[in-house]
Amino acid sequence: MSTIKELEKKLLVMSKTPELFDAEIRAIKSEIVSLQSGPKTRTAWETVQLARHKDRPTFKDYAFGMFTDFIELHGDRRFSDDLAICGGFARLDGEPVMVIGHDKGKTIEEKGDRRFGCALPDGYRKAMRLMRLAEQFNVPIITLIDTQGAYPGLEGEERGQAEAIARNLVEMAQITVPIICTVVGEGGSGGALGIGVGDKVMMLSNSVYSVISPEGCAGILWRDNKFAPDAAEALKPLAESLLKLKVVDRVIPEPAGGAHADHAGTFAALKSAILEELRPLKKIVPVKLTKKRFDKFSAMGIYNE
Amino acid sequence: MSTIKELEKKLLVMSKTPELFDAEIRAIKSEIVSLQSGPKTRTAWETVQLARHKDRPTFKDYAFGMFTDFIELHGDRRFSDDLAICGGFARLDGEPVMVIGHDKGKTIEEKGDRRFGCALPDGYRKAMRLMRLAEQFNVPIITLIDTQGAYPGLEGEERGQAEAIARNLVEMAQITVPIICTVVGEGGSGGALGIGVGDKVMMLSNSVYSVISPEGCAGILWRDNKFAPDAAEALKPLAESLLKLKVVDRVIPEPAGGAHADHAGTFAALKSAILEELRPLKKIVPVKLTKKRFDKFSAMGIYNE
Amino acid sequence: MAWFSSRKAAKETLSEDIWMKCPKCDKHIFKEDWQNSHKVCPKCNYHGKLTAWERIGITLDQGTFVETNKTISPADPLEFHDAKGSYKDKAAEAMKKTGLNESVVTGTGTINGKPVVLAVMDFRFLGGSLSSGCGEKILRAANHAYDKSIPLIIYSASGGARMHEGILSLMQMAKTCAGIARLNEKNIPYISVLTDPTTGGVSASFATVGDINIAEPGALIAFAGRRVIEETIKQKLPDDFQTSEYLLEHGFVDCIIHRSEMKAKLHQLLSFYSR
Amino acid sequence: MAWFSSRKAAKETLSEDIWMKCPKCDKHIFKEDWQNSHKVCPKCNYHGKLTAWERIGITLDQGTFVETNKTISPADPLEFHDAKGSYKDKAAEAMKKTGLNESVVTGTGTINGKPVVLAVMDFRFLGGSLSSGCGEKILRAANHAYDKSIPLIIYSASGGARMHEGILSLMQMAKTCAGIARLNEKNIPYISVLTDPTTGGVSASFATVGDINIAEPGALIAFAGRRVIEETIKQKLPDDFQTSEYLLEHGFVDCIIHRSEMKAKLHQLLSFYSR
Ligand SMILES: [Zn+2]
Ligand SMILES: [Zn+2]
Repeated sequence: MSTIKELEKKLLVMSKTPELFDAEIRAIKSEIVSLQSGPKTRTAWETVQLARHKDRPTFKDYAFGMFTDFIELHGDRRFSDDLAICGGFARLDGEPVMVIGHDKGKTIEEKGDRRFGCALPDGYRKAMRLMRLAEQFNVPIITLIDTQGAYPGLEGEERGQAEAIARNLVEMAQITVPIICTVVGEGGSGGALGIGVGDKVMMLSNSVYSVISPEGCAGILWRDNKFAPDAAEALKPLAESLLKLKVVDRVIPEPAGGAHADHAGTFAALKSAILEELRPLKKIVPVKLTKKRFDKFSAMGIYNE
Repeated sequence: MSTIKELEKKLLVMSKTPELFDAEIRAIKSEIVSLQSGPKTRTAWETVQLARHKDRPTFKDYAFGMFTDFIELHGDRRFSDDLAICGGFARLDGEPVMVIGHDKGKTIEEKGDRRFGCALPDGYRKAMRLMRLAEQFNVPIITLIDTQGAYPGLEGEERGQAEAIARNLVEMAQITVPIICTVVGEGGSGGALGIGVGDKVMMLSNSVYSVISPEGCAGILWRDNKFAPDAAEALKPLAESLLKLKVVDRVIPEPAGGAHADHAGTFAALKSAILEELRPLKKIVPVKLTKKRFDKFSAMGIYNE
Repeated sequence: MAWFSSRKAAKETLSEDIWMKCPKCDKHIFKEDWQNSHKVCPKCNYHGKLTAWERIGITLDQGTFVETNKTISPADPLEFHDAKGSYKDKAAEAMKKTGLNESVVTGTGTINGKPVVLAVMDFRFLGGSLSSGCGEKILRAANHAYDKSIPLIIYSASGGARMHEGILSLMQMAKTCAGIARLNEKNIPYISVLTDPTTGGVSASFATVGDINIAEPGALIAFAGRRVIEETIKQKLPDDFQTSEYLLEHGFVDCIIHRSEMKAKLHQLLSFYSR
Repeated sequence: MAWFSSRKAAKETLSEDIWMKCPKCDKHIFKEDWQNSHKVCPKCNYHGKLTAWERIGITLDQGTFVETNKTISPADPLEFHDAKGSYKDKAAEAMKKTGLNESVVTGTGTINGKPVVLAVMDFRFLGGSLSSGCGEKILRAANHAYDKSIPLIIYSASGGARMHEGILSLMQMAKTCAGIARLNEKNIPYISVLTDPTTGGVSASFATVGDINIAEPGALIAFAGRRVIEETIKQKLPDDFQTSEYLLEHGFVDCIIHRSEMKAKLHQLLSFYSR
């Protein structure tokens, strides 16, 4: 929990050899910006509400608004085509990529078909199939995370929800093309992480990312869902916290008023952040890329020893 | 369709450098034996009946009678555990292997559970999982083929029977440990081939291997199932024919009276054949092994040009 | 309804040179429309069967196709005869009728400038069945793609294995898939386009293991026949059973693409391959 | 029924030093039987929970276990407080109660002479929850297996991620799986043994991606809780839902092995690894 002064000192040192500290410099700058914005007037619980705002861009908004040439690819080649996770080839400022994300849907009917972006095992397996396809085509992978969590149902347990997510965690560690993950709304638990293992992990400034929903946590630890605001505070699911805990590399400020109020501005901010992160990643040879990804996730966690 | 004399000439040439023609010499010897046995008194249709004989050894008979230390492994890690295909680690004369085969079952209840050895996509996917496990453990794969065909049902189509078999054909071509496949009873169409792509493909002398069942063929080309004996004759599904067509590398003579009359004798014959074929295969480096397997299947087929 | 009746009567008196019936919905359509849309019914969107040459014509850039291995033709390894005659005669008749030597035409060409190796099956040739010759041509196409690192596109249209060649036809499934496997290892894209019908041994080999599987709308794509299944399970099957749409829902095709957009989409997909 | 009543009465008067009730079937069983069978009920085959040290005792050859990273213990990165107090206090209490520093014990040893790296979770320590410390220890165990090319065995027993460590506990799922991924690349066997209960974030990470997944009989293995699911789908769930037997049927565990045979089977499986 550094002060702005401390951060500025670090920045000064790093700025002498910016080619070595490219990512760190950007991360520190984000952190300073977030510290400068002064004491938050918004509570954790309010941000959770914002992250769930019905007018925030959903996957298809990004696919067609931020990318061009999006060509959707369907199916897990095993059982079904789970629409709660959507993906396909696309271009970002001309760069070919594979974009994959949770799709909450826009109309009532879409929301139903997509279980509000809560995926079944088939969705995670489809995502992995597309990632392997990206690897074969040698294009980077961009994931957009926006889910309350994996769908808790009979079908999901039957077809191995746990195994499907775990398999993705293993395989994402092995993928030999760059992976950039961004939490654009709700980052809910294993259902979010199932497409969240990247070389860079980013968050939009009003998004949240948490091991359990505040409601779920309150139900267990407070024995009553109505303590969700307390749980939200305790879980520290906001972007700045995750940046400090080094779980997230970069926070992308949303336009004034929030992403829901300005889709175009959000696309512009996210797009330029992705492109900026992508450039150095594309230069790294595959074996070094996976090694760095391994090191990145190896370093996560705080414990005494 | 060579004469015995021609084959003997070939044998003479090859015998000068047996280390180069190890497999060919054995194949020619089998062919001579089969030609020497003179005009067959058994029709194709009679052999089909024999291949289906209810007392022939089934998978579990082999697993516990021919192998030792059999440890069954279950499941496709996707949807189910299809008992129509069974597999696990085992030892053959002390050699560690992965043995996989169609299991028709022995009791009425088992036969029902196993759809008489007609597998669902889950069965083929389980087989592939076990083959990849064998690759990881660096042990050879032994498959025992005995099925009328893949199960033709709603479930199978729903979960991609076609894709599951096709995927196995692709992946078996890539497996880096030796694969020896033996048709021990019925080799029925794609359902048989789905675990039938090996470095060596063998048949027990009373087994059959065919692109379609005689009944199915008669129904289509004779417009009546009762012409099955004619179709059986036309399809040439007997071991000697497959040896001549170079689809099969070796025919293993069953004990007098047939496999159904002498399980122990059958196990002994098959075991020594597998061990004999395995020895040279184990010396080949992986990249050469898959290249040879590719060349072997590339050479199959007869056409004009 | 006087207007309707008279219009209908008028149609019936019109020449067969102008009108035809859609093979699927049975409605009257202009022959010209049918041809202009490359055999897609303007009323029901039925995608009619195309010959290999028609398909090549609407897929590749004009004048770029170079045929390969055109002399490969059926042998008769089993000396196969059935109730209605010999395989030799059937094959000769198919060759005469179609002007093709086998059930697949292979070669190279470009799609909006992008080089591809192309194999197109023709259902007219013994039901597009997979024979030794067909398997050999597809393997050689895959090998060509492998050797030159050019993407492979296969259009399937087949009733399955050619049983007149017995076990050798079954082995073509393993043989073609061995070719596809090598492409995987070298990361060379293989796009499979499934057209009506793609069934049996072809669906259970190269047709369903594309890196990308594309289907035309409404195509029959199946492993086992509907009748066989109904006999086995003694139960009615869903209406859309074994159609492109059914396979999309069950996760086995990446997308369904209308014939009029196929070339553009193939080009778009190929443009993502950057090795 | 006089005999029965008197017998029952006799039991009730017997000392608690000799008799106990099975936690599952509630029947009276001899404490000695329970202990001799390593907490398996002789009446209903219920496999009771074992401590990490009990598990190590019945798995490894006597005297071969060398513990690693035993000093790793929980920090409190979020300064987490809930209605019932602070995480700091809870962790301290768990350490005191169990004598462990974290929810997993790791180390090396041999199984009938075969060297293994072993990680055993202990449900008593905050429900076997996956924390930063637990994740770190499991990763280090995997790294040890990787560096020395020794097979890894992990016994899972966990209610899921330790939410008191917030997002960091979630990240342990990715972290441990990254360690498993490297073993795959080097073909080093990883055997996962799922014991009662293995749920949530542990089932959705290292526990279900063993090269071989073994379960003890009757263990609860689940991603989502039964209650959550019943609330979502408003429908009764099957009786064996989320048990070892259910997972076997659905293809997610290789085999279910009785505690008394576990060591022998582990040895048998390891003996097939020949690199
Ligand atoms: Zn029509
Ligand atoms: Zn009990």
